[in-house]
Amino acid sequence: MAENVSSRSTVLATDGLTMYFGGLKAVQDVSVAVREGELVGIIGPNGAGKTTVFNLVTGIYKPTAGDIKLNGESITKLKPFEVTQRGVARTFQNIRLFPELTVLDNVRIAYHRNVHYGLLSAMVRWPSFNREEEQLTEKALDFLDVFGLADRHAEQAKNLPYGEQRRLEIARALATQPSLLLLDEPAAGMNPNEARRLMELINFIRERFHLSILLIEHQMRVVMGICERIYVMDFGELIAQGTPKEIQNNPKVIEAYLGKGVG
Amino acid sequence: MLSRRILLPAAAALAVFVVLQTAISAELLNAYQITILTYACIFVTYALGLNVIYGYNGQFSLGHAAFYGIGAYASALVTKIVFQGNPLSFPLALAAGVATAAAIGYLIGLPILRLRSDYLGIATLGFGIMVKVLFDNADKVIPAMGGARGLTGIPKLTSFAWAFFAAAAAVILVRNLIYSSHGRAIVSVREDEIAADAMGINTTKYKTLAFVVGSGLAGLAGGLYAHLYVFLHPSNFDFLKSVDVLMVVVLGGLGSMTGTIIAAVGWVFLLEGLRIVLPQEFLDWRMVIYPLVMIIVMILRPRGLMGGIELGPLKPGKVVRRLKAALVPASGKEA
Amino acid sequence: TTSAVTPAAAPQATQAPKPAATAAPAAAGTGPAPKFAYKIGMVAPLTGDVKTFGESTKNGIDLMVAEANARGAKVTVVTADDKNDPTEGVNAANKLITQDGVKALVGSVSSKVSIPISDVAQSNKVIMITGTSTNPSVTVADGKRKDYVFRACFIDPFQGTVMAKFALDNLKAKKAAVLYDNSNDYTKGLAEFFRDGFKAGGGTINVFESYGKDDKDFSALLTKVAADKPDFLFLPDYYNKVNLIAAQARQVGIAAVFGGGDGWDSSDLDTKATEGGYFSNHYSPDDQGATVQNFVKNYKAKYNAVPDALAALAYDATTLLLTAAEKAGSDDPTKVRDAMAGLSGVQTVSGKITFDKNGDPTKAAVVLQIKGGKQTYVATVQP
Amino acid sequence: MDLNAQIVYFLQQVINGIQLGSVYALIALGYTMVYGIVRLINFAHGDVFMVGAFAGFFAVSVLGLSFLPAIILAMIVSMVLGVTIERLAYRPLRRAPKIAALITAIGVSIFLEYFTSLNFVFGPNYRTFPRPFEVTSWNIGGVAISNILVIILGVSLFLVVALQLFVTRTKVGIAMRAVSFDHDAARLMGINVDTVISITFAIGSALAGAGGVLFAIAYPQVDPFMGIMPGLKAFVAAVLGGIGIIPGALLGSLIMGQAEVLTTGYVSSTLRDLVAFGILIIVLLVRPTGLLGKSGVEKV
Amino acid sequence: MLLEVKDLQVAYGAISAVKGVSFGVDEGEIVTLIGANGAGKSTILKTISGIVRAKAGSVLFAGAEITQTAPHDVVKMGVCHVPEGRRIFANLTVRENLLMGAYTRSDGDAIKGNMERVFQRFPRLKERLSQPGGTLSGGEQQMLAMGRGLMASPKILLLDEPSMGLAPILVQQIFDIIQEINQSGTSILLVEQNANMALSVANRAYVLETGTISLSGPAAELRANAKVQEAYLGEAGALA
Ligand SMILES: Nc1ncnc2c1ncn2[C@@H]1O[C@H](COP(=O)(O)OP(=O)(O)OP(=O)(O)O)[C@@H](O)[C@H]1O
Ligand SMILES: Nc1ncnc2c1ncn2[C@@H]1O[C@H](COP(=O)(O)OP(=O)(O)OP(=O)(O)O)[C@@H](O)[C@H]1O
Ligand SMILES: [Mg+2]
Ligand SMILES: [Mg+2]
Repeated sequence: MAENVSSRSTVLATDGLTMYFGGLKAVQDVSVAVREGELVGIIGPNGAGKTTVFNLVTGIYKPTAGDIKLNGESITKLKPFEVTQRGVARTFQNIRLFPELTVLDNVRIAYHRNVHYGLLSAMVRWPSFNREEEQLTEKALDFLDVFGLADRHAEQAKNLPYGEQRRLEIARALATQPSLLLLDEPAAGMNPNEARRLMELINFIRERFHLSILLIEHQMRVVMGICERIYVMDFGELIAQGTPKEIQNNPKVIEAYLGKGVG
Repeated sequence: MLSRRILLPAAAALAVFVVLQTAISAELLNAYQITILTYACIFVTYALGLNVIYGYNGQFSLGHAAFYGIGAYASALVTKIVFQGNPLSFPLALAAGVATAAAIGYLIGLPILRLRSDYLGIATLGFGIMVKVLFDNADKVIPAMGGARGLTGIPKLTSFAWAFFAAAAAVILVRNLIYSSHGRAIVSVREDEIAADAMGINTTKYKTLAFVVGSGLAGLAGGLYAHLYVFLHPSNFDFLKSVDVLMVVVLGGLGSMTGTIIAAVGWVFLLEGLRIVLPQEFLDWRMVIYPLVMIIVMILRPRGLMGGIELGPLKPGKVVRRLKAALVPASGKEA
Repeated sequence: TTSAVTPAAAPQATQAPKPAATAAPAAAGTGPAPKFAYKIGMVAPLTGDVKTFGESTKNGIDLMVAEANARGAKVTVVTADDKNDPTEGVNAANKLITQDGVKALVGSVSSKVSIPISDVAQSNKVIMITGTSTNPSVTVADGKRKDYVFRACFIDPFQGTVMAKFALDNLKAKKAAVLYDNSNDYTKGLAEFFRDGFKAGGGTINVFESYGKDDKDFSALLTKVAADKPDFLFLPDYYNKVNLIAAQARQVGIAAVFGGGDGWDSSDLDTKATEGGYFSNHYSPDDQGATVQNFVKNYKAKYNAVPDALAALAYDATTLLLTAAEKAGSDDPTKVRDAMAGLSGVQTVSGKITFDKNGDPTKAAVVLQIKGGKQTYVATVQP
Repeated sequence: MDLNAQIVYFLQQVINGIQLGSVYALIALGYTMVYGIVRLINFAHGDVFMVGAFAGFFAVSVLGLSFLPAIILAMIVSMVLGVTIERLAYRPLRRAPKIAALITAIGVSIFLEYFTSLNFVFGPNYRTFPRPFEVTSWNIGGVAISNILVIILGVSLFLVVALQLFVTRTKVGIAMRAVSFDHDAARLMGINVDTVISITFAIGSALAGAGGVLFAIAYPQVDPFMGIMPGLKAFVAAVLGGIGIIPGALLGSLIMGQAEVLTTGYVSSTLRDLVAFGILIIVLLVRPTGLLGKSGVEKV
Repeated sequence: MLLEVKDLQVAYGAISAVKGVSFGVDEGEIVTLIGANGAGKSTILKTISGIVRAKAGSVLFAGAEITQTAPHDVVKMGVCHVPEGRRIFANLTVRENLLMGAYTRSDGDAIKGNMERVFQRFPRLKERLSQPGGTLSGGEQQMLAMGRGLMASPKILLLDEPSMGLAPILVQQIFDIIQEINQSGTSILLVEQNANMALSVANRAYVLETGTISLSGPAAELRANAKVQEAYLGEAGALA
């Protein structure tokens, strides 16, 4: 898998990313890169700043310093929706679905930026509206199919069991048609068996949709199992990076994060 | 597909209209009853506007009456001053009401929709009170607006048919909007603004859009109101009127068009019904009984009468899947 | 309720404009009594923050109807509440006319309600007479006379001008200040006509300021007034507001003479704070004339309260209506309208009334002074 | 006006503003307290305030009580009323969306206004409030400062400090804030949520009662609709300062008071509300959670 | 039995989440409940602590019926529930959160002592004493939730997925702490997705499948059970 990663073009690159909350250094001089088609992990102790990096990349927080480039273009100053429109999608550590809406609508909303019909043709139901609406519904159902959720399309999102909510969130993120997908602890709350199936799914969609993926995860089975490269953060700073093997044997990482039992 | 979507609701609405209009033409209904029915239709339009803003978009507004008032005054001035009471100008007057209210909704919405929940409510409340003060003193700038004396001499142009078709048009337009991608974008903001943003929805744009649509509907209702009651007074657009419409929308069920229609009509009928039913010596109990009814309804149906439920043509369309093509990437870019 | 205005006992009785006429017979004495079934509607704010005005109005109407019926009339009253809201007012009027089939409307209190009601009455060709709505637009709108609509009170221009003249001529005031309710056309109207009259007569007005209907704190305004040191402070609002303003004005040391309009007329006026002040009114309770004395006596007997201006004017409005109906001999609104327009010199509590071409009464105003806690007659001003 | 007179005039207006602001603060504190804990814009608060003022009215005029017993009686009456309202109209909606309780609050507000204005209750009349003590004022270099101002400002300041300490330092106070955030989690801590909410309403309503009496002493008139406007203005003041934040209620109220008074004093009273609400909107645009509100970047 | 659940049935409206479950926790025991997402584990804990009401069946604590007891009274009896998803008070500081954990206690010294012990276990919390709970990272919040639960010195601790979202080093710590707490005399009912770890610290275990118990027994035994291994432990060697 990892043979000529370095020759692929860089999708995401952060440069000296820094974020302070008041006096608290949440992220300090973090530079990470994700190349095309790569699956990169970020690990680190709780509070290390991993989620904050995601929030910075997606424009939810504005960095105190540093720059974020997507395919070579700076996206540091963009609003979150603009970042998404450039092809970055994400899931949230605490699942954030549209709880009262149906599973289908959750996905259709994500597909919104592909819609061409205007407001007026929606209001008067122009023929082009119906055509497009049918198409986008098909597409949305396709995404749900991938995640085995098509049968539940009419269910309210909040009524799904936890695991399905996680899957729906990923499906929804994919529906924005990203080139880069950020997953924040997708396996949290899953048992090892479920986590393994999730891993397979992630690998599958990466190939299927030609994605680059940046993944935060605490379950080492998942991280070590599917990531090509891993960044390790602690106290807001990068303390190590490398292949899973390298990381597992890095004493700094073992001390700060993995503990003696894993490895 | 197309025909069913448009014709079904249209036919239903038409049927209701024909029955009522026949009763009116046959003089089975007296002027009072006709006024009440007309007012109920106007209130539907008015409340529907707030439902778009609050019910669907989740933006708490306590100043909806301001837009009702802006629409009312704008359209009244157009008929009275620009067209000197010419009845043919009525559609233009209504359009002016809609346009003015929507434009002001845009201008005010752009900055204040950044605020969240109750803070937004208070800001819109403040806006509403400012508009009322402006109405009170408008005669200093435009004498015809009458200020606290009120604006008189508006021709009576609003008939039941006008109000009904305006309400029906409003319902259909809102329905079509909500069940479209733009509508879903509006609703996603209510559900979770951060998630909506992360889905590439320009939340500012859709909040503004909902606010403009809602204000425009209030403006339409205001124009109809002005030409039904033929007299405008600033006190008709004060804070308490914003509260009235908020109550109606919540009692009907946020995000339910059916609920808004039922609650708006029910609210008008309840207040007027009490006027008829109560014995002469208990007339002042009307305003005592009415809030009690509201409280009881709310306690019995905390999500409103129709919370989250739609009936008939207002229901979302069924999802029919034609080809079962699993695992097909949706984007065109893989080709 | 401390300052009982007891006209009968008023020591200044000698100043009364008219000497006591023949002693009035009991309740059932003279007065209109149409001898046919006459169904009239009353629109008044029976709920809301001016409910108390609505009740006075209702009392005035009910008293007149009871007296007429005691004389053999067959008048029935259907009441409807307008909450002091134009929309509610129209609905109430519509209901009375088309649902209950009344032939005439009495009411409402505020012009903002009476104006839209007058349009309903006019378009349904039903008589309407309001006791207290002083805005010119009630009877004439945009130059068009609503010929079914009448009123029993004088209109804003008259009263405001009366007080301006009075302040200039009788009090020799040079500088006046005016505070009024910005959202109430009654007080706004009085204030503006006072200002215009006062300035036209050579006076100066530096402070012409408004407040909101629900304000309780007037210190900022009054500090402004105090700094201006006017001779006369015109407060053309209802007694409840005047009580608050006058008391606070004295507190900040404003020495000006206070003045106001008929809104002051109430037994609830704070006579301590307004002591020495003048206000224009429709009648003087000192008036020893039978009509006034009978009205005050009967009102007190029935409601155990002293009538205020609202009650008196509602009573008068009903008197005028029933007089016209009796003259017309029919409840037909058109006939009553013609009879009404032809009325002349009808003796009412607020004076002898003749309608002008606009359906507004021409009658004299009186100026009263609060003196020693009582209302005292000062002058009569002819229109 | 010469310069000296202008300075006196300015100071007098500032004093007027402080008095108006302190009055708003009395109401705003109860408002912000209830909002801070229950997240409910308790629209009936202004009406509880009105009932408190009436209780004071009857205490003084019928029972002949003096200031202190009257205000205590008013506080007890309001407290009972507030807790009853919570019990009957808000508690059944504990698990419902917040807006449902807001609507019943509006319903309760309308009910209290119209019910109390029935003739056999308080009646619709505007009644003159018999002051239990005389208003006197001290003249300091031409600027008048009344004892009412001193009392109201004193009470407001005292309440701000007392409430702030209560909410941040006492177990019940912290529990209130815990409840405001998550009922179920609070229950799991052993907190009786219903009791805590009742206490919140009891305190908030008692404050309204005290505010009602002080208000009626300052502006000696009571009527069933007297609570609407002060209630609304006070709530706006609380938002201006940062709703739920106790010192913010005082700060917001004082700003509102000055804005209204200085606009009246130097521009025109007509523009008073325009300026006051204009300031509100501008402040919110700059600081979307009020002056002292935490500018909360949401943790995602 | 310290805690006994008999024939418990719980439903959310029409959805039945727990369909007749019986089990118990003895004094001094660690008992774990494992099962897939949506099996009803959290629901059982919520029913014990009283924030969800049972449809049928009963819950006994120290012999007393607590099925209908209000949550705050259940806490007073010595049952402490650390809920899933942390549920810390975002608007309260770390310190205030901990104080709320000790709400039912009034002994100031004991509260102080408990707080010190919490800081020993979670030094990170001490660093952030006056930071609002809402701004803590996910893992910090989990620590706070645990610490808060310990503040009440409960007789039994109900832990709902305490290791969720924690760094591996912390997961180890958490389980160490769980054992430590247990050794100092507190019984523990542990709900976990991390079945490996849960089974390694527990005395006994129950496997929950869509609202019913499908397997139960000593933890070591279940750990060796092939079915459990396949369904809940994942294949061995997935790391490689
Ligand atoms: N909005 C905020 N305000 C204040 N502090 C914040 C905010 N967001 C994050 N922090 C702080 O920044 C630090 C990093 O938080 P972050 O959520 O990025 O951690 P993380 O690495 O994702 O941890 P975990 O694995 O536990 O989720 C934490 O100490 C957190 O308290
Ligand atoms: N408040 C609720 N309303 C409706 N259904 C609910 C509610 N809470 C839980 N459920 C449903 O009850 C069932 C059991 O849920 P529960 O949370 O107890 O599962 P769990 O075993 O704890 O799962 P997880 O591992 O995901 O935490 C699920 O099907 C869930 O969807
Ligand atoms: Mg995180
Ligand atoms: Mg669970």
